Amino acid sequence: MHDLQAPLVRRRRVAGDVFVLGFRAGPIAREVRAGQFVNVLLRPGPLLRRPFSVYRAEGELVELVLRAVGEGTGRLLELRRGDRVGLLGPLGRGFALDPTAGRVTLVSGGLGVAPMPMAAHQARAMGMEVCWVHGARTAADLCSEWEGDEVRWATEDGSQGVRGTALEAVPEPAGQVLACGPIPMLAALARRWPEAQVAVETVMACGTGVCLGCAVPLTSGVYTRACTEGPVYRAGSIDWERLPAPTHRGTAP
Amino acid sequence: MHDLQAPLVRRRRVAGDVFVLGFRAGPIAREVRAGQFVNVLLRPGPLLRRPFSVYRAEGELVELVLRAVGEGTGRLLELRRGDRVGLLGPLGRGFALDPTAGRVTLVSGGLGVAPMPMAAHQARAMGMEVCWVHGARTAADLCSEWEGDEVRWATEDGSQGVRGTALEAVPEPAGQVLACGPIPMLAALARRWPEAQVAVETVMACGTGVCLGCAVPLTSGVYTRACTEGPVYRAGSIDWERLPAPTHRGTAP
Amino acid sequence: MTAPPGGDRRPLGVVGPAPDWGGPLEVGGVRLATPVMAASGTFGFGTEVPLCDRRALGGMVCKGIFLEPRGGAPPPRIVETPSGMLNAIGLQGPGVEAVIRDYAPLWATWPFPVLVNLNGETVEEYAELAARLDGVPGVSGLEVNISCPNVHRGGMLFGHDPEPAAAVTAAVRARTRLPVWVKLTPATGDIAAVARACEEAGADALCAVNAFVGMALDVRTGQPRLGFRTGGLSGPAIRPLAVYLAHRVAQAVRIPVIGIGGITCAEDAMEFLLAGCRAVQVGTATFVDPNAIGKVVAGLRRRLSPEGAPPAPEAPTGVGRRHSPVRTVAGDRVVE
Amino acid sequence: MTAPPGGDRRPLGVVGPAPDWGGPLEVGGVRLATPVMAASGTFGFGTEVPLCDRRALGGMVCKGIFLEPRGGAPPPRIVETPSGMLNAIGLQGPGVEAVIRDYAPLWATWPFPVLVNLNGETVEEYAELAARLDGVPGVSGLEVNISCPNVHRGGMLFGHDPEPAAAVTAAVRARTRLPVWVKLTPATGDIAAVARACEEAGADALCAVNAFVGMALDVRTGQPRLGFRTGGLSGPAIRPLAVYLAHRVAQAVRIPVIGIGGITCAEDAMEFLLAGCRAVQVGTATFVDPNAIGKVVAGLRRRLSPEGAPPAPEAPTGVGRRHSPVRTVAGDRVVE
Ligand SMILES: Cc1cc2nc3c(=O)[nH]c(=O)nc-3n(C[C@H](O)[C@H](O)[C@H](O)COP(=O)(O)OP(=O)(O)OC[C@H]3O[C@@H](n4cnc5c(N)ncnc54)[C@H](O)[C@@H]3O)c2cc1C
Ligand SMILES: Cc1cc2nc3c(=O)[nH]c(=O)nc-3n(C[C@H](O)[C@H](O)[C@H](O)COP(=O)(O)OP(=O)(O)OC[C@H]3O[C@@H](n4cnc5c(N)ncnc54)[C@H](O)[C@@H]3O)c2cc1C
Ligand SMILES: Cc1cc2nc3c(=O)[nH]c(=O)nc-3n(C[C@H](O)[C@H](O)[C@H](O)COP(=O)(O)O)c2cc1C
Ligand SMILES: Cc1cc2nc3c(=O)[nH]c(=O)nc-3n(C[C@H](O)[C@H](O)[C@H](O)COP(=O)(O)O)c2cc1C
Ligand code: FES
Ligand code: FES
Repeated sequence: MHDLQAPLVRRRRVAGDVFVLGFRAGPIAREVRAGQFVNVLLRPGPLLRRPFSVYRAEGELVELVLRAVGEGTGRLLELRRGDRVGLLGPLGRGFALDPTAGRVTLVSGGLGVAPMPMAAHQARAMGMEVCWVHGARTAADLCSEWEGDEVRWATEDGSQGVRGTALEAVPEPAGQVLACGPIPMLAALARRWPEAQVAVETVMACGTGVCLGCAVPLTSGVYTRACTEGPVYRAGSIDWERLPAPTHRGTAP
Repeated sequence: MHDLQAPLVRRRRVAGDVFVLGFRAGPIAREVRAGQFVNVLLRPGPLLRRPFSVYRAEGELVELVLRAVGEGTGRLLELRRGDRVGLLGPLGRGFALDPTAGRVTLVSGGLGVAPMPMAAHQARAMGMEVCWVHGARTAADLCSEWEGDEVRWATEDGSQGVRGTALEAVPEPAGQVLACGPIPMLAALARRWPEAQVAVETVMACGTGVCLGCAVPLTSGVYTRACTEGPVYRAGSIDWERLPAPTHRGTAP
Repeated sequence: MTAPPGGDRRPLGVVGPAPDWGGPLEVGGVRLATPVMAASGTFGFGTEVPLCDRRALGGMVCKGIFLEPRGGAPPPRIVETPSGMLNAIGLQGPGVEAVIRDYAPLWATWPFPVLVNLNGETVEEYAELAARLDGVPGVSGLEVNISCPNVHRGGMLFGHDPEPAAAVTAAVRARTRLPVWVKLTPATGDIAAVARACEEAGADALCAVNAFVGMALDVRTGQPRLGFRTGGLSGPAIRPLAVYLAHRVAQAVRIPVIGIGGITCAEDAMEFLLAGCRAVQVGTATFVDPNAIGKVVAGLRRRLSPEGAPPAPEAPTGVGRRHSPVRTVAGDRVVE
Repeated sequence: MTAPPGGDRRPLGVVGPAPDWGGPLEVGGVRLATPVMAASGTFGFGTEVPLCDRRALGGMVCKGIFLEPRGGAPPPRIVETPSGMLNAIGLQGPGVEAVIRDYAPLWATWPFPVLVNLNGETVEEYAELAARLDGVPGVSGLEVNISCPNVHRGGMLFGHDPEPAAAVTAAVRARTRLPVWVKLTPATGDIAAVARACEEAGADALCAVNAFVGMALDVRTGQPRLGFRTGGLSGPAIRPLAVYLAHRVAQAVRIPVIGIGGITCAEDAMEFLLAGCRAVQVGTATFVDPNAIGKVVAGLRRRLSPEGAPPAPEAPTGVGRRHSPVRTVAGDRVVE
């Protein structure tokens, strides 16, 4: 784990209002695995850090993908090249790829794309065949970047690919399933593929296992920490009824 | 009075760590008089606005002069061209020039230079002869810009001009005396020239006369509001013993 | 053992639906143009605040006054703190006679109601103030301040416990026909009990809350940074505490509650309204943005108007109609 | 009428001189390596916080425990607020047996003392916990939490009034030879009276303060944003309130006071020390910067070291030697 002051070095748009930010943070870039995250400190900015999955790690660069939904994300998208943020990471337990499965299907809804490029990359490096199924509200919201041997799209309005959620576009046999996206999508996915690995979001304070703020309820009745035991879980292990979606209090809808 | 979003358009250094920032704020630039101030809102930034004298007003530009002493001033000096701040002003009652005096002496200690260029400019426009006496700790801290018919310097270490405070460098007869600077200097000046006009600093919340936070104790026993009845006072009217210097809680010494 | 703060530890009742806001509303005997008022001490006597959209003002509470003029506390009077400020003004101001002579006639011509914030060192002083203001044109109501942290005698002393709070309320009630609002202090072990006592003593509405007592030290001198040593903390920092206390009060009484504390934008105001308040007051935010109230009201209009309101989510309690705002409009957050 | 919060309205006594800090210090029966400790609930059981300079740690208070393991409160458990956060963790944790078995042996090998934060629903539960921990190697003291805002029974209930606070303290005192510290809640009408009661009941030190009760509502659903509905407010937002309360307590008792609330940098810590505290605890800041304590201590060292200290300004009370820090070192402010 590292706590670095990382300068913004690049930025590009990958969907309507979704941007990728690349920060120079070599030690994190070299260690991070798919599904892990960093906790970002903004100064001036809100009190707490903001957690983000690592989208890509290339050489010295750690890339994040986001849209502005509140104060922290808004400030991140206002950064200019050279501006520094605090990056604490890599944090959490990422995806555990199973090369014996031969094939992996990545299922992402909306900003759930975040951990997928690294997952695709790692899976292919292990010799797995990668199919990426990505869903969004409409064509303009689909991420323009993808990786893998095959990609499928789904849009709620049918403007590109299958009409519906990413779930409905998953080809069978799916092989190993890794997923990230809105909680209702993940809960539905858990019913169909309880063995899938899902990356979930909870509000976090520390990101390092100390505060117990990031409780994820399991069907076994206990809470675990999304930042430490998670954010990746076996889909069937989560008590989805009791896992609230994080709420925003920013200026975005 | 105007409340504007004003972009930073220029910036220059005028002494060791002292900078002049120029913001585009035409309506304020056109109205402001020497000794008046603006209350500056920084977002993101601290809750309250920060008061600053107007250093110069040229065309559409309002210039402020400052050094970083805490969070607000620190952030102001980090602004880049095009960044906007909220400017509320012009506020307060400025200097009242008396052209019948014929001659005006501007006495400034340290950042007390702030209201002087406008005062010099106005006095000369009224046909007065202007002598500016400026003191600082050492030569490097003296403001490199001055205006008027005559300038005299004073430094505590004698590195430039008279050794001592600006007070010790004032030539007699001084004519009308306008002063701005540290409270001890102004208190001493009040003993010598009770009729002098001095611009004082107090902590402020609103800057517009509502909160009563900027109390300046007068010898008559009442408090007045620095933001409304001040910040310019007759030197002899202030109860200097009971006027505390604003304290900082920033990161600067 | 008195009751615990906020009453008992049973889970709080569900929060209320947001109010219907179609036009002027009647709150505690006062007709407000909008549910957003200016808080005492942050709007002077109504003549000072520049650039404020006065059509947005639901009403105004003037700076706290005593019977006699007061000089106030020694400077420094203001210290900024993280997302907040400490103030110790010490209720500087003209006495009641000057208010009646200089301001009330003006107020009588204004389109929004003005309440006078009453302060005293004894119950009798409050009562006397009430009597003097009774029937004065321009005065639409009284806000009894039993919660000022910045005076040595009286003030907050009356607000800590139910009995003295009720005594002040009853004494004021007995001497005026004007609506009587009582402004509560957070500095009590049981704000619900104080609230109930004021209600029983005849208050028409309760205002929750005044500033919280705090202190800041100058580490260079080792001395307090305020001339009065301690001060009242206000601003966004206290909002979560104020929402909780206002909600406790709203649950404890039947009379309307006016929520106060750290409101800077429509979303902040909505929290108090959903917590059970009928109206809110904006204080510190006005120092930062003279038109803070204008912006809060504009934001509320967008939220509470039929077009702004989303398909109402299911109201878990089913109490009344629910205006759940969904469109959070960027740009109406003025400070923080 | 109970005494007003913070005792009476007489002006506060002058604040104290900053402590001499040459080396390890003895506070309430515990030998601290530095005056800066980790606050309960913000440092887990001492094994979780990465990247923290452990040589800086004066000591640590572990997460609050009960006799039995507890599941904690339903999510969401955290809400950010202006310069603060609300938490409602609900004292999730292993019971005392697991602590004795899994952590105490580790603690025994550490260079800094560990105190256990005790919680109970009845006086007897606190006493039983104390008895179980008495003599356990690795446990250097007990911090009796009569101030947790996030449990339905017990917790803060005991902290509101002098009598129950004293009862818990006396019961714990009777069952252990370990140093007993009592952690006070701000949610009381008279913190000085509670403090005195705990001192008389045998406390070795007092910790002031725990989090303040607050609430935040989701304006989209109209419901509380925390699963427990209310939570404890911590972080820089509460610092001015905590400094005031810690100062009140320090004035009321002779035993040492440990200041807690919103500390993020050396200057913040100095405020509590000057207010009369012998040591401080850092909580929320550790979430933001895992090495917050390391930075606070580094800053204090610069301030309190002979080279860092300025010519001492005149001490108005003349009580003891005065270390008035003047050099405010840029860069040691970690959060806000
Ligand atoms: C492990 C993890 C990985 C994430 N990866 C990504 C990513 O790759 N891309 C992306 O855009 N977002 C990601 N998020 C969500 C992201 O953290 C939030 O969008 C962000 O914190 C919002 O901050 P804000 O200040 O803009 O919003 P505000 O609403 O102002 O934030 C207020 C508070 O709520 C918290 N919060 C709000 N929304 C969320 C959320 N969805 N999840 C967690 N906390 C939230 C904030 O952290 C903050 O504490 C991830 C969250 C987690 C937990
Ligand atoms: C009428 C007036 C005119 C001023 N003109 C100038 C000027 O031209 N150039 C300049 O450099 N400074 C000027 N000042 C002082 C300037 O306002 C402060 O330096 C500034 O507010 C410090 O903010 P900060 O966040 O950097 O410091 P911090 O110490 O972090 O500020 C904390 C709080 O203290 C207040 N404060 C701190 N120092 C002062 C001070 N000296 N006066 C008033 N409030 C203070 C801040 O406004 C804020 O509320 C003027 C002050 C007043 C009242
Ligand atoms: C400078 C200042 C002066 C105040 N004066 C009064 C007063 O005279 N009477 C009163 O009842 N409240 C007074 N208050 C308290 C406010 O009315 C309000 O209750 C408090 O500031 C919390 O609201 P806010 O966070 O929106 O400011 C004052 C507050 C401030 C900041
Ligand atoms: C997430 C969290 C958990 C906490 N858990 C405990 C606890 O178990 N026992 C306790 O006495 N205090 C607990 N506290 C309170 C802190 O120890 C501290 O008193 C409070 O947070 C104020 O300090 P701060 O502002 O530095 O955080 C907790 C605080 C937080 C933020
Ligand atoms: S975020 Fe603190 S324990 Fe997970
Ligand atoms: S700063 Fe508010 S009255 Fe002067």
